[in-house]
Amino acid sequence: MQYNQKDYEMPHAKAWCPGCGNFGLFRSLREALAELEIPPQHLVMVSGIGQAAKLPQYTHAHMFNTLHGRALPAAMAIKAVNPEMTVIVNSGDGCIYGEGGNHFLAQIQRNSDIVNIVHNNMVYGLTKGQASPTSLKGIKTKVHPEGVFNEPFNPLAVAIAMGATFVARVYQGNREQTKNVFKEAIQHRGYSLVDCFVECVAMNKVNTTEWYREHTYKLEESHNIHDRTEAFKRSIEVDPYPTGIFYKEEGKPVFWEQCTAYRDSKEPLYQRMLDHKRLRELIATFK
Amino acid sequence: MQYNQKDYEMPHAKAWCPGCGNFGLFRSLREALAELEIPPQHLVMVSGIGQAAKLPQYTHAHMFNTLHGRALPAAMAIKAVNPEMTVIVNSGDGCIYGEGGNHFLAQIQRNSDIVNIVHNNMVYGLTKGQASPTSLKGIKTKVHPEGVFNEPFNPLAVAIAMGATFVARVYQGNREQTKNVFKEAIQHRGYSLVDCFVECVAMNKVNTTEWYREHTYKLEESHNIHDRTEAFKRSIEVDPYPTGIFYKEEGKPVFWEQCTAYRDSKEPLYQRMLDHKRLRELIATFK
Amino acid sequence: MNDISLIICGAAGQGIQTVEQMLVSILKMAGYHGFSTKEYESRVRGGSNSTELRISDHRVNAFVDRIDVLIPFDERAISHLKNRITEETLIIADQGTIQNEGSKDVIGLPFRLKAEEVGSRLYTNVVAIGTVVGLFRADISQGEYLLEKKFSPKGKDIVEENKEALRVGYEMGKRLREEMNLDFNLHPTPAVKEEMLINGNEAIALGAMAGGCNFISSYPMSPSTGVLEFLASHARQFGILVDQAEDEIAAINKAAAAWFAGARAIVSTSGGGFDLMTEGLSLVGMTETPLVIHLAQRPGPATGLPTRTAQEDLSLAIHAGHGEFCRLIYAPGTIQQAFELTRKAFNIADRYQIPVFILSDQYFVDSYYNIPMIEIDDNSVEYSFVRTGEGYKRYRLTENGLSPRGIPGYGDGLIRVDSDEHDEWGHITEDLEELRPAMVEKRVQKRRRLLEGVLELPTVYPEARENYAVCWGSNYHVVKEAVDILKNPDLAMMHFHQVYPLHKDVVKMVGQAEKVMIFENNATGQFSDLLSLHTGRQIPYSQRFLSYSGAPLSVEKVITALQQEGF
Amino acid sequence: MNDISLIICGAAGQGIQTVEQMLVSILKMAGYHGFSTKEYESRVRGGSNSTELRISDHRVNAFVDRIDVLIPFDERAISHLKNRITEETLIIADQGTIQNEGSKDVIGLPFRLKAEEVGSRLYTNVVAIGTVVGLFRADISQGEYLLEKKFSPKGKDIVEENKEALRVGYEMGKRLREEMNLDFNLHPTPAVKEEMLINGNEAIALGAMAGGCNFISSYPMSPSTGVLEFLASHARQFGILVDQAEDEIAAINKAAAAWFAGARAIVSTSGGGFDLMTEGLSLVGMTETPLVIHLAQRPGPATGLPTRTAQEDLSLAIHAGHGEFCRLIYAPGTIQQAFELTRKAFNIADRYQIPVFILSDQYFVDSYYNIPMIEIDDNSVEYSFVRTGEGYKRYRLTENGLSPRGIPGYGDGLIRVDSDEHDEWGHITEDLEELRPAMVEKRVQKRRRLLEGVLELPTVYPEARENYAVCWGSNYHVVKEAVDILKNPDLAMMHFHQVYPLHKDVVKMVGQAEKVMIFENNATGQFSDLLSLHTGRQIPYSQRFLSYSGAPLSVEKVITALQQEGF
Ligand SMILES: Cc1ncc(C[n+]2csc(CCOP(=O)(O)OP(=O)(O)O)c2C)c(N)n1
Ligand SMILES: Cc1ncc(C[n+]2csc(CCOP(=O)(O)OP(=O)(O)O)c2C)c(N)n1
Ligand code: SF4
Ligand code: SF4
Ligand SMILES: [Mg+2]
Ligand SMILES: [Mg+2]
Repeated sequence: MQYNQKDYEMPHAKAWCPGCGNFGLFRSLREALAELEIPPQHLVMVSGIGQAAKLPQYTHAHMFNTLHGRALPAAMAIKAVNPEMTVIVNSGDGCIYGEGGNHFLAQIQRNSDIVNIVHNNMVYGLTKGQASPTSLKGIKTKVHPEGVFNEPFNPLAVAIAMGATFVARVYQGNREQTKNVFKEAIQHRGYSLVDCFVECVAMNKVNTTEWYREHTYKLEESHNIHDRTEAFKRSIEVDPYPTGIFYKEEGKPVFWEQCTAYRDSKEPLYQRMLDHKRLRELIATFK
Repeated sequence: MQYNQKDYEMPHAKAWCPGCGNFGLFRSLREALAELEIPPQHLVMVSGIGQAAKLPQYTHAHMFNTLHGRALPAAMAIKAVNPEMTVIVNSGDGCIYGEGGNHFLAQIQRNSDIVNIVHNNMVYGLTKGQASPTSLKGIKTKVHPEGVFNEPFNPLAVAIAMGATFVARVYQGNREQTKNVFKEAIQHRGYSLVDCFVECVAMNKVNTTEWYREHTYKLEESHNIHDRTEAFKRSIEVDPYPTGIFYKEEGKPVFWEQCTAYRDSKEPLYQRMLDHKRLRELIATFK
Repeated sequence: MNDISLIICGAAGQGIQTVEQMLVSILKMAGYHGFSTKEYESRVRGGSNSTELRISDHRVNAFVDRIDVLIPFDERAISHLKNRITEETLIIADQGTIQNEGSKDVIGLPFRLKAEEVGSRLYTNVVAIGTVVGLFRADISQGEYLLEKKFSPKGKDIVEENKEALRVGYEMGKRLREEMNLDFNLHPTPAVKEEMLINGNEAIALGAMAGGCNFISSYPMSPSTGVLEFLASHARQFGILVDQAEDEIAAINKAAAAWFAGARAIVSTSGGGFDLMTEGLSLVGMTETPLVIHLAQRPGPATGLPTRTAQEDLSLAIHAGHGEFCRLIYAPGTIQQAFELTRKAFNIADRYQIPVFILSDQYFVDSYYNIPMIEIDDNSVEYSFVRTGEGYKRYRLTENGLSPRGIPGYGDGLIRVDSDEHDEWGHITEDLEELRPAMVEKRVQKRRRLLEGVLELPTVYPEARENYAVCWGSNYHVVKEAVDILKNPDLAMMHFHQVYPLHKDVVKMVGQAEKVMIFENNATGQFSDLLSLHTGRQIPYSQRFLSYSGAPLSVEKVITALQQEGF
Repeated sequence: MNDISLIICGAAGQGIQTVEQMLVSILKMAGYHGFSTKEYESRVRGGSNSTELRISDHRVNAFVDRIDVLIPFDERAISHLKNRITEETLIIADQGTIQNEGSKDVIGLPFRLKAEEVGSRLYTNVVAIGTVVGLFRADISQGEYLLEKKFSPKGKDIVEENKEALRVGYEMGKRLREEMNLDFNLHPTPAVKEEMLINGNEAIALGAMAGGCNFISSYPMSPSTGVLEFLASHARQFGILVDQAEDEIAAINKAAAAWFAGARAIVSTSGGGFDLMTEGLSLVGMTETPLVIHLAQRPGPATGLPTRTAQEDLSLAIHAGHGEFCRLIYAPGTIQQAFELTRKAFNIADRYQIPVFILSDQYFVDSYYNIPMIEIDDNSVEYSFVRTGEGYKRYRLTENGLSPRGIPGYGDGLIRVDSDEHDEWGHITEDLEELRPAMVEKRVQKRRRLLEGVLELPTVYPEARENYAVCWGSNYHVVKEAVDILKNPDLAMMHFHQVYPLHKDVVKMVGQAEKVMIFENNATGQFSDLLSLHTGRQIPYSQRFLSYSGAPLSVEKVITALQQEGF
């Protein structure tokens, strides 16, 4: 079946500010989905809480809008229980790298076969402008009137250090690159991290469209996406920030297929019924 | 004043198993403390919960034995509130990298001036042998009867990726190296991570003394501890695992000194009294 | 009319908050009593938000459904408020923004046109502010002063144009008042000018400072973030250590450790964030570490309605954290209580080595009104820690159950604190026969033995009577105003600002009442249950007025409920 | 004596557990009713741990203080149990290990010597096992069979030496019995051999499997880990997806999402871990996602006594999670109940789309006894999800308040689930006037409207009488045995296996009682409060027997308490 990006859009009005970078990101994602012809009935959109996390609300697909920070464990479980689904997590930098930091680490260790698009606007948008883990040093907020001084979180470097199998960064304003990286991420088997720079026009007056244009550049074609140390080196480059796919490892087994539950059957769990005979046999061993 | 390692030991019997690697680690730590002549009254030992986390119980010093996974936030606050104290965190691999993973990330971002010794026995000791984040693939446990398949957590690589300022690994059986690295960590200003291989003789039958001896070697003298990419490269080396100081960055400001509260005074908070006059002035602005 | 309810409604991002802040300030300086409260959606731009301003010649501090004057900033405002707009509502809108403008219902005034004439459409809001000031014939000079303060960094011209816009609006307002013959007969009270204008969040934060608070670690979460931001903005002058924590778990563990190390710490959070803190709360209980917790309620479960109001987390606050230990919960009903109880919370937490809660809600923290200037005396902070000597035992078993609390580095003692069950030195123990029961009793009996002197009685207003409209926390003024209006000689309000544990005399007070009706913003009657359990007087569902829409309870709803039940 | 309490006590690592497991199994296969329960320290080696074995010719399933026979593995065992050792206690120790051996109190037998003679000191425990079997003149063949099963991987010689050690011990035991003229007059019941021997953990895990459980995500925590490990060990045969989660927060969020995606999930945890799950619980409440939670209690607060027992988290389980929603809490009192209620929990969770708790404790999960074989029928799992069509609304407002639940991929509908307040489609809403109240009522009223048919009455034993010894959860057998022993014609037990919400007829049952006395393992009387609130009958502290030492309540303590209060 042929799909159009509109097939993935809900009719509801979006609660984002005019000019918000999330619009562009969403558009690229819909295009990627359409080009990959993923039926909405096979697509589960998962998110935490934040402005970014509203995206599944607007996506015509299954949706599990969880708690702030908790999108990844939910997504992992959904994929593990129902592996026929394409599972995509959209949430903010605060949600995934802040509140949800421990799950970020755990998902990489598991290599869950899910896509994780992080709307990195370097700020807490929904709660009105506090610093996020990726906020740059010196930025002033109401909680940091003298400026942020924590070392900014570097998601790419951490993911590469943890052994992630697909690590990319894009800026949503580069629509073609964004769409293509999303497509590759969806097609990749394993945990795919796409850190996506987006503007928060309302709360972040530093990292604007101009800023992103000026402070990013595309990784050269020649960049070897299979060299982990090289990928690490590129990931710690700042200002300008490279975009594109930094690292990719194919063929590493994914979480669900390694689970004992799939040793003898590949059926989603809801299609299986309890084997009462076996259970009676097990009970009998307690004699 | 001269100190002996015994000055840091409480009279209580230790609840560790005979042969447990924690004994050797503890001994090296006491020696390091004695050589640095740190008065017990200026030493705060912090831990979470686990076998490793019992260490502060046995240390003659101030102690805050917190919850499983929560040693780091506690330690950060103690140092920030009372910067005259030397603050050392001893806890297990499960405690720091598992339950406490998000705090591990956050402490590195803050560069809190604390020492973090992780007793890495690659297992959950106290709860009797489940896999920890650092457990090697293939190890069988009651929860993983077919073997662990998660990618082992690589604390050094993650710390280096996050911009940590002191990153080291030791094996407790190398007593001299262990003591010396502990000393350097304590003297380092900033967050010092020392991942310390220890045996769990009761629960981990794979990573034994022999295993550690065979699967570790010391980083060459020539290793450049100031080259981050090089440090990363060495940190992802496995089998044999290098030991020693991987990376060090001097001069980076530490958390407490960057806090606004210390802009005009360096006194510990408990020594300061509320300025009532100022508060009245502030209240007056609400008129 | 000497009590006007004026509502400004528009989309997020249209500057409603600036209008609110300037108007309440101008009207206060004109000698009018004022109250304002806002309701808003969980978004940064768009949608429909509104602010209710009450302007009166006597104190008014409660939300009413009634709208006397409505200033809609867009078409949607009308449908957003349709259930509250009546025949009597005067609607004043910028010409051209509202469809049925021109009908007798909506008066169009050229806000934007005039703004453009003055220099830019950016002044539209200022024209509107001027109009309201003109409607009340209030003194305009405070407005000019505020504009000057706000815009002087942008240059003299901007300041002047703003002032001009204000004046233009003022004239329009005055003219309208005359044309329509509006009877806004407010008599200014000069003393009001000497009062302070403050909201719940600010009162809590100031109270914390007066209680010696010098540490806050919290994670942003509506509606609790204001306390974090307020303390952060005064961190330098008051030496407050501020950490925006990586999550709520870290926040409470940092705060607990901060007390251990000698600070006076608070955490500020809301339901979901508080859930994550509950293991840390249990740690505080076990280690007998002081702590102050600001729990600002919003409707749940889960993400619920993040920017709305509720009183759904009382039972949670009482029972959160595994195991058993003592805690104290304040739920301030007035701004003064918010200040005073938060201050006290620090001293009690320190003295009794327990967690003390300030249980507020979105309606409470976001509401402003004028109160007489808060005064603090030089003993507002009571420090309870001791200098330790050698042989110090952190958990010494004493007569009164309190063990003097030391600080690392202050004296020669070693401060040893353990989350496991422990002996007097803080060393882990498995002695089930003596130590465990003794330590359990030490922790649990603080409630019975120690808090007795600290527990407070509810406020009875205007005096003890036969029947009671009972409420707690933020419903104070709503119920009080209803009681005032009803003027029923048998009816009084009973308001609980200290909701847990309850004072023993409450048994008698409630027991003796002829009829009671409890007002709460939740669906199960959490306080009703608590009161039933404590007093032995079962309060059936018919005597519980439960509101759980996410909107604040209104004076009108309380009146109707009381009348229907024959009060 | 036809009911013997035998205790084995030694350090962790000395193999007490192997002795326990072999002995109960051998004695059961000899036709004796058995019970065993252990108490242990939070360490892997050393310290003092003990196992109580009761061997009887009738069913005995409760902890008693009395020690008839003590087998101390080291000197410390004696002081560890000093308060329970009496004149009557027969102490049998390995020769040379206990100081005051030789005195009439301690009988030394050459366990180790004999073991060495047989081949190695490693057989010492087997000699001791044999001795006990000999003491009871039980059939030794089951012991031989077990040794064979256990050691055959190590070779024939080892098996034979073990068997020889067992026989040597057996002879010593028999001889001792004759020499001392012990009257252990147990009449074996052949039917016992056909029964199963099972502990609380296993019963819960098997119950989960019978309820169709095919997903568990949990983080290790004593005493709850057994369920995780049991399910993991049968993951392959039963297609159970097992994830040892990174923390408890992840565990519950994974389990909730697993139900969403079509699994039947459980989490198993204890107090501190459960605290961390409470925000996820609230998510489950909001999204109306089914969930089964095994909460195994241990003494708190904080780390407390990690390996001990308590009933301190009932109030927490009732009130945990911010906001308001419906839940159901089972607290099994017997092994049979543990199995059956856990099975049922899955079906009820699925049907009513609510969280269902199994509230156990360390004493319960670690206690073994024999019960008739559990039977399951082919309808043990009731699946309640539906195939969806286009236009499917996850939160359709229906007559009975339940919205049919779909699964992604099963049918054409889209399953849209939101933690924010939502409309029927699951889309976020800020409609405070209609949708919010409707959705709140939908969630809260499940308790009133739906659970009515599901709620169960407490067990009254032996029959309705004037006075009641009331208990809940793991105290079933302890109180029952006390009632049996007291033989007071006015006294019965009332045991609650379903503690929340309470059945409406409980009001009458408790109201009509002449006297009640409640037994709980906590310091505040959490269930007493619950019962007071529910029934309107205030249960004063004098009628609450509260035990909070961390040790299980004993039959003797219950008897003494009842006698003292004149029951
Ligand atoms: C447990 C919890 N803590 C805090 C919040 C409040 N909260 C909601 S969204 C958010 C931050 C959003 O930032 P980010 O994830 O970067 O998303 P953005 O809005 O910037 O897209 C916070 C702190 C919450 N909902 N739950
Ligand atoms: C919130 C919480 N979850 C789980 C536990 C149980 N627990 C105690 S120690 C421990 C693991 C210990 O492993 P590690 O940190 O590696 O320390 P080790 O014992 O190996 O030294 C666990 C899971 C707990 N105490 N609290
Ligand atoms: S606040 Fe920022 S992130 Fe949120 S919608 Fe507006 S621009 Fe986008
Ligand atoms: S279980 Fe392992 S970590 Fe714990 S004390 Fe024994 S050897 Fe050490
Ligand atoms: Mg963001
Ligand atoms: Mg470990």
